[in-house]
Amino acid sequence: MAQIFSTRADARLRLVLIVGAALILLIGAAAFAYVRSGNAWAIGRPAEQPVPFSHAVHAGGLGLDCRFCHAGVERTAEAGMPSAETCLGCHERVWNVTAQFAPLRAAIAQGTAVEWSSVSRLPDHARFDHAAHTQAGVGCETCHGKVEEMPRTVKAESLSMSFCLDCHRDPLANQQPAGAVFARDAPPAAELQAMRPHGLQAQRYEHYGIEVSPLTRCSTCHQ
Amino acid sequence: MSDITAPIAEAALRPGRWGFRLSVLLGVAGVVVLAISVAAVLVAGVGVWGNNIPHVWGFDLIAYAWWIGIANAASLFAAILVLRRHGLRTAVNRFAEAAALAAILSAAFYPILHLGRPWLFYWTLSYPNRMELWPQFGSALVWDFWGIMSHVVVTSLFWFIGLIPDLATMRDRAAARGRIRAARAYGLLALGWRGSVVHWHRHQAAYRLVAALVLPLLLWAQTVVALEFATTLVPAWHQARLPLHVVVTGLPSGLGIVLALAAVLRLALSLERFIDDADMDLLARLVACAGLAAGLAYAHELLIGFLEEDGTTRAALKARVLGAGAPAYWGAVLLSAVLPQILWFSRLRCRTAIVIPVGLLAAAGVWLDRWSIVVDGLLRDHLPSMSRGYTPSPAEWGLLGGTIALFVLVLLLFGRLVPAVSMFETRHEESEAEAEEEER
Amino acid sequence: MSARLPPRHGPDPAPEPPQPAALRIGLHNPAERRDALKLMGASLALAALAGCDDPDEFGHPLHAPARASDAEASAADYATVLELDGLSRGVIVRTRNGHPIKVEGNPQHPASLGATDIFAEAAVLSLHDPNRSRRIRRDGRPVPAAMLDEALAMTRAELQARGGRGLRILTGPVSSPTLARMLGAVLAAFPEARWHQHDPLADDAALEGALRAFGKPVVLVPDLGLARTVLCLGADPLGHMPGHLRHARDWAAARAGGRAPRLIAAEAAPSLTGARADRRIPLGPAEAESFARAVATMLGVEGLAAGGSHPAAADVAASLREAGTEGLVMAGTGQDAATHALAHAINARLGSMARRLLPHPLARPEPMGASLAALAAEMAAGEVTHLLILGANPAYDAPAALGFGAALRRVPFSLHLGYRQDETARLCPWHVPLPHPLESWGDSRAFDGTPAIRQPATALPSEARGEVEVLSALLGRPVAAREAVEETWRVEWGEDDFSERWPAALEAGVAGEAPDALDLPLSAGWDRPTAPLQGGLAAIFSPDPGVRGGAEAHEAWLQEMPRPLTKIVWGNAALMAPATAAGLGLSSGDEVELSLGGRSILAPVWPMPGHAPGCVTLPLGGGRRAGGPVGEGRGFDAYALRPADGTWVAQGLSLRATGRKLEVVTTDSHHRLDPGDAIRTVAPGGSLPQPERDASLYRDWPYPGHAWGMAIDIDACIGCNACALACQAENNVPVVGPLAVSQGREMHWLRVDRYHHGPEDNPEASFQPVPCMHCEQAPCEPVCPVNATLHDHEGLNVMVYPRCIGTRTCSNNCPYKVRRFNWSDHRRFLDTPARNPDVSLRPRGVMEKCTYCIHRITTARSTASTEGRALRDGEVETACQRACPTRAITFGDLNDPESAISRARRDGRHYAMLGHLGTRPRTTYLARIATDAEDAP
Amino acid sequence: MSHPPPYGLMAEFSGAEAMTEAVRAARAAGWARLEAYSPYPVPEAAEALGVSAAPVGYIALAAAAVGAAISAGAAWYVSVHLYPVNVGGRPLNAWPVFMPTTYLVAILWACAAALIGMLALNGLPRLHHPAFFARGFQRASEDRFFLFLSAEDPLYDTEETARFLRGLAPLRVSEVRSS
Repeated sequence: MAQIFSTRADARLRLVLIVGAALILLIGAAAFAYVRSGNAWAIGRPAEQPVPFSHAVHAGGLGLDCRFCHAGVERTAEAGMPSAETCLGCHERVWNVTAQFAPLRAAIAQGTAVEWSSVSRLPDHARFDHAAHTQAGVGCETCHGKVEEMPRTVKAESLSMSFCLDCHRDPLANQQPAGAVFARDAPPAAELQAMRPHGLQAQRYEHYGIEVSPLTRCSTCHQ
Repeated sequence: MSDITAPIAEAALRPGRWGFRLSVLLGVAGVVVLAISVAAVLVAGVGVWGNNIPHVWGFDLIAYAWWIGIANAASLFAAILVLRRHGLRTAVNRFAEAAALAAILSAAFYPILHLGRPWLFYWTLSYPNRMELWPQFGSALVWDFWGIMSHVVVTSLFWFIGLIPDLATMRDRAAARGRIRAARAYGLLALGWRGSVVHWHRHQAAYRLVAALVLPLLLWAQTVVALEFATTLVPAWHQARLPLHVVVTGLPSGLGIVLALAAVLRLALSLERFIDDADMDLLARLVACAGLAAGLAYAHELLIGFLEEDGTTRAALKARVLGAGAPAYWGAVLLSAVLPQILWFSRLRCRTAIVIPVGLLAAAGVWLDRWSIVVDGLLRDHLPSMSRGYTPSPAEWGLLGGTIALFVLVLLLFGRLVPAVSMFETRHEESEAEAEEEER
Repeated sequence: MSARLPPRHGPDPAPEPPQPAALRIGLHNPAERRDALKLMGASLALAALAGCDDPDEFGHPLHAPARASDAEASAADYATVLELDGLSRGVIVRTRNGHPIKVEGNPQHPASLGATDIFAEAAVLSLHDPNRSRRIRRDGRPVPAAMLDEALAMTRAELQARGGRGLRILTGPVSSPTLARMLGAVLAAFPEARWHQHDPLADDAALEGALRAFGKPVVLVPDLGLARTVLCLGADPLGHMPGHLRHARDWAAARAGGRAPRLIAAEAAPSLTGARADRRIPLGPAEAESFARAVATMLGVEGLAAGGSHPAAADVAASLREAGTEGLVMAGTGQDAATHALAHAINARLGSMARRLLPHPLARPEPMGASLAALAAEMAAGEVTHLLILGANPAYDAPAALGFGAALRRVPFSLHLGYRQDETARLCPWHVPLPHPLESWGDSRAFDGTPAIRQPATALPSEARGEVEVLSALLGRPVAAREAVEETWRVEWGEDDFSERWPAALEAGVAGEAPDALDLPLSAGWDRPTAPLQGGLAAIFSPDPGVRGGAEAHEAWLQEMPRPLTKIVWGNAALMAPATAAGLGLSSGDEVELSLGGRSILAPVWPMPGHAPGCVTLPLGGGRRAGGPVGEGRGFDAYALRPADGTWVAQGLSLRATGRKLEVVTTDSHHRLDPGDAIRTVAPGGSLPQPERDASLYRDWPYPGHAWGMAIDIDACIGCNACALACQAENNVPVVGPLAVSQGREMHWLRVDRYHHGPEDNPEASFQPVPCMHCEQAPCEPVCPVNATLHDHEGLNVMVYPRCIGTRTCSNNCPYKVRRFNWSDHRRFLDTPARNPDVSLRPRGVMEKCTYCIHRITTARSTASTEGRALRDGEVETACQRACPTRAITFGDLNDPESAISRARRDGRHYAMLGHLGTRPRTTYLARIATDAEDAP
Repeated sequence: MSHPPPYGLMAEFSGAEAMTEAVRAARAAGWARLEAYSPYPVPEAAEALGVSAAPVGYIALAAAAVGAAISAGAAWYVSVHLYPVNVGGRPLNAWPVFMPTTYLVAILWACAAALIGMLALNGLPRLHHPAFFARGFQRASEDRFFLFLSAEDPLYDTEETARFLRGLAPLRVSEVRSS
């Protein structure tokens, strides 16, 4: 009887099987890697802004305090945006480049709002309270990165659920002493460990011998 | 002796006749309907169905439980035959397995389509994600996800293992008649089987092992479906006996379908010799037995239910059995438990014209039973204020009809492309028969 | 824009923009900088609260206000008033970014005491209604405002020539001092002009009765807190009677205080009062007067015509006599003048202290039916050349018999000022958009005459004009509403008081005291019996509990809110006693042709347990023909049958079955009389057996911090639906429409179950609000495959929408069936400025349910932590709790033994619904207190 | 006869008994490298060849154990340690509810292992095999039985072996080329 398959058929078959298996593994690995990459979360991607504002100049160069413009950050859920008046309050006098500030003047003229583009916005179903976090000693930098070095403001962290959870599961690791919350260059971790004044006492409790922290409950961040 | 298995292989290799082509055409038409219904629910959402609160489940879960029942009874049957090395296995276990497989394919539509957001079904899997969230292993739906998955895989394995040697036969026949492409195709699937006695030995071990594993799997798969209901607080569902009830009342559907199929195959592929009257006779009596078992299940339900001291539960059962739910309930009893009893009469059970409708009606009866559980089970809940009716929409009918068409189509192709009857088992049996004769 | 508006706490001085000096110091000197920041912070605190956009959109807008002062408008509360039949209830309007998002009761206002009704809650929806009128129109086409001013100027010139002859002004009921002042000015300027009022829901018989009894147009204001026995002759103090919120509160407070007034309701169609009455007497209109007369006779009222009898009269009279000065009789809409007079006479005889006689709160009380009829006659006679219709819609809600529409066509110049392009607008050459009450300045009086200023909570659409603006324009002295109102009160208070009383009035939402009660003797010859009605069935016209007279018919929230007793939505039906229906061989949903006075309409039949036999109740407000898709064609238009004089009862209704069926959409498909053990009842002073915490296989989860719980007092619940609608407004709950409701897909997170117990001809009714039970051992949670619903650390059963894949198995396993599923995508309809930005919108295919207003808990918590203190009991108020007129809902922390909720749980009447299932609900109930044996109907 | 080195000799039989006898004889003659082919399982022959199918079972058992361990372990780890949540007040380590999936996964793995193990032990898939060179071998999947003596066996000698095989009364003895 004649062979139906050539001698090489088996080799080919094995090759196909191995490659197929490898491919499946590879796709899985790629997906796993991608969702953890910055691209998937638009990290470092600047957004179109009505006014070419540079944090590097204002926060970095001039050394303005974050709270100067984002004044709600210690008291309210929203950090707050500076009003057009606030901007022009200075720029009427310094660096008065009319062309750039047209949107601000228009806003004041029509009493409308200036629409900045948020680069670190959370989804509708997640709630973030700036006041709660600053009071708990979480520095701006923890989530927003080194803003004072950004000529164009960009997203610094994924702000994915796991990003939040990492911190909520072990708050102490990211808490800074009261003074350092708005500090530009937070002291090294070692010092922090020593001088931490108010680590958030996430009252953890035992259940069946397992430690559970309220900070990881759904309703803490979702509503 | 070479002509034993010829007709079987011929059935597969012979060019299709017009009857076959027509039925395939009908099957395809039905599958188009299925595609439309699926598209409808994916695009417009489950809102296109007739569901509401409290009837959050309707045709979807009815059909699901029903198909699973058919699949289970069919492969349960096949597995037992293999394990018992029963003579009947040569005749029917191959297409019993195939029927089971087709039924599961049809069933597999529902658990995903009935979701509010079907594209997220994979969230029931535990895989690392950026939400760091995991499935909830206490949910019967997670069990069910694994249940349906294992069910598909294991049944196909069971079917494939049994198929390997016959694929080899097909390969060699195709080669013999110079159809090299077909030979290659079959050869690839036969994995180079060459019938080594040693291979046979291990093959049989694996085959019987899988068959043995199929039994507990099936029982559990059906049980899990039942648990989706039994683990709720709905009075009519919250019962320890529900899994048993669902498994037992499922039997007539699967066996009924197998019976009807056997009859059809005999006619269509002229395999009288391999599915002989004795086989049909045995099969018919099995269906009658299944009907009897279902009957007992119903009797048990009524007995337990009306002895039940919890008023709510009793009221719920009353509504199902005597109230608005009576038509479905008694329809189920009549079709799946009472009707099959006529198969005890040998004169009736050897008549194809009787056997086919009885088998199919038994299956229809089981569908009614599922309706009675899923829909009429909500006739009486703990609070009266939320009781509502449920009317299935065209989209749901389309889905049901579509899956039935899919079932038929798969079986048609099966009958066309692979040996409908296990050839090596047949040879084996024939040889044993000869051996016995020689001894006499 | 919205910065113009003074917020509730008085206008703050607008903070100055940053001064460079302050900055320069600030940049170098930390101490100075902090001051600078404080200055800034005050103004920037609440900036950028925008947040109703697509969640996952990158570069999502982040609104920065133009002026620092705009920031404060981004979240402010305003105290103002909303009117019902010209009488106001005080409300507090919560705004976000200049948009009102929620209306709540004003605790300082006598007609609210902090509670709201469904109509006040729905004001937010009507404000944002896309179908409202926004343009000035001439013959239906938009025209520039200048053309209107021109037209008005010409009209003025023309009218001045002939002293205003031919000028007629038609308004709704006017209680506003300012509007009254303006009308006075117009009438003075045009002596020949006339002012008419029209209100389809006005009770002319009550006015007539008061005039007969006292010769003065007074109103009877009950004080249910002081009464021991109250006889309501068709009066509905807990339902739609003016001041109902106040009366409900008084009643509930007295009941809770253990001195429950014995409520006797003698009425034809069951009302909310009837539902909660200790004794209810089904009383057809034919026997009403005779019953009242019998009671009066037995109490020995002087100057009484003979006659009158009723089996129940003796018992009722005895009860009233025993109550003495604490007895009270009230007659309501549907009763004739004689019965009202009788009620006054009986009160006089008893010397009732439980009622006050107050001067009528309306600026010019008059029988409105007659007033409108007179106008129609003049119009038909062609005597009217100019007609201004200010905020009324007679083309729809005048009795068809009046032929108002036809008459209106004969008026050369007619101008309609209205909120919508309604039926009247279509018949008037001129249409001017009326501002929404939440947009415009005004003033008003409450049911007891308490005045209040109406201040806007949001910006005014450019072309809208208030009544005052139009009238002043007609006078040629155009004045803005705000100035007119200020002028009125400057005169009222005097120049020097004004400066401090004005802001105080805005802050408090109340502008003065109620007038003192009058002590009036019964005038002679007060009793003029009416000829007894006979022949055929009696038709009783009644305000629909959902859409009242039809003015509210365009608010989807109201249309879809199940009517308290019938549970009908998106329409109405002819209500009659089951016996009557059976006698006519009719069952619910049968279409009948109702004929009266030669006119007829088609309507579905709805047998209503407890309805008096021999009469048919026809709810008004259905069958709108214009004004928007929401209200048009919902149910039948009962005005078509109403007699020309606009009375509430008409004899001689004939009824013919057409053999067809009309679908009546209702959420009550079970028709069960028996509530099972969902509703528990205890004898007065009695208590329920309190089961000890049921055994569980599992160790309890600890809830160390707060443990939120809710208790609902069924004994206090009057089924008014305010909680359900407040919940809908607060939580962005969608409206699904009649089809979806008939499919059983309504979305209300909080439903009010209505149970009838007792005989069908006169059953007792109880209401049970059912929100999520937040079970500690929630059955819904273990069945979810993806952990989309689970418990948080404070014991809330939370639903995580983004995680839900929509298996719906949780709803299967919820014995209370409080979970709702998004069968279709409602977000695009909800994503308006009216939505509550604190509550996320739910996509298609996910479950949703009551959250205990978790966003309110969170807000309160962060406020407390910012202020560095613990949460106070009562600091977190759920929307339903806040709205409830009878304070039936208690919410709080179970871990605090002194909290209101803990006290409620210790009450003997406390029980858990379906507690035997071992779900350990956090929402529990207080049993209803049984009526005394002899009171049992 | 053929130039490539022979793979061995193939004897064709018409019945299972004859083939079984032949196998026994060959074993008795001390043949170690031999194979038998049949269209259906012939346990006696397998016995004669002295093979055991037990390994298939062991493989399946081991797979089941591993699968179960992974499933149960994963369920326990994610719900107790990775993200412990309060689900309806139930305990975190609610092991009984982890069992259903464990059970299913065990069966799944066992079945898969049974097939894969069987194929592995049989050295399948092997599409090209010298045996297919044997004359009339396609009937091995139909109705003929074959005994094969490998050229690699020390006892092999073309003439001798052919004679030995003919002694076993086959239908035909043919040489099988190796390529």
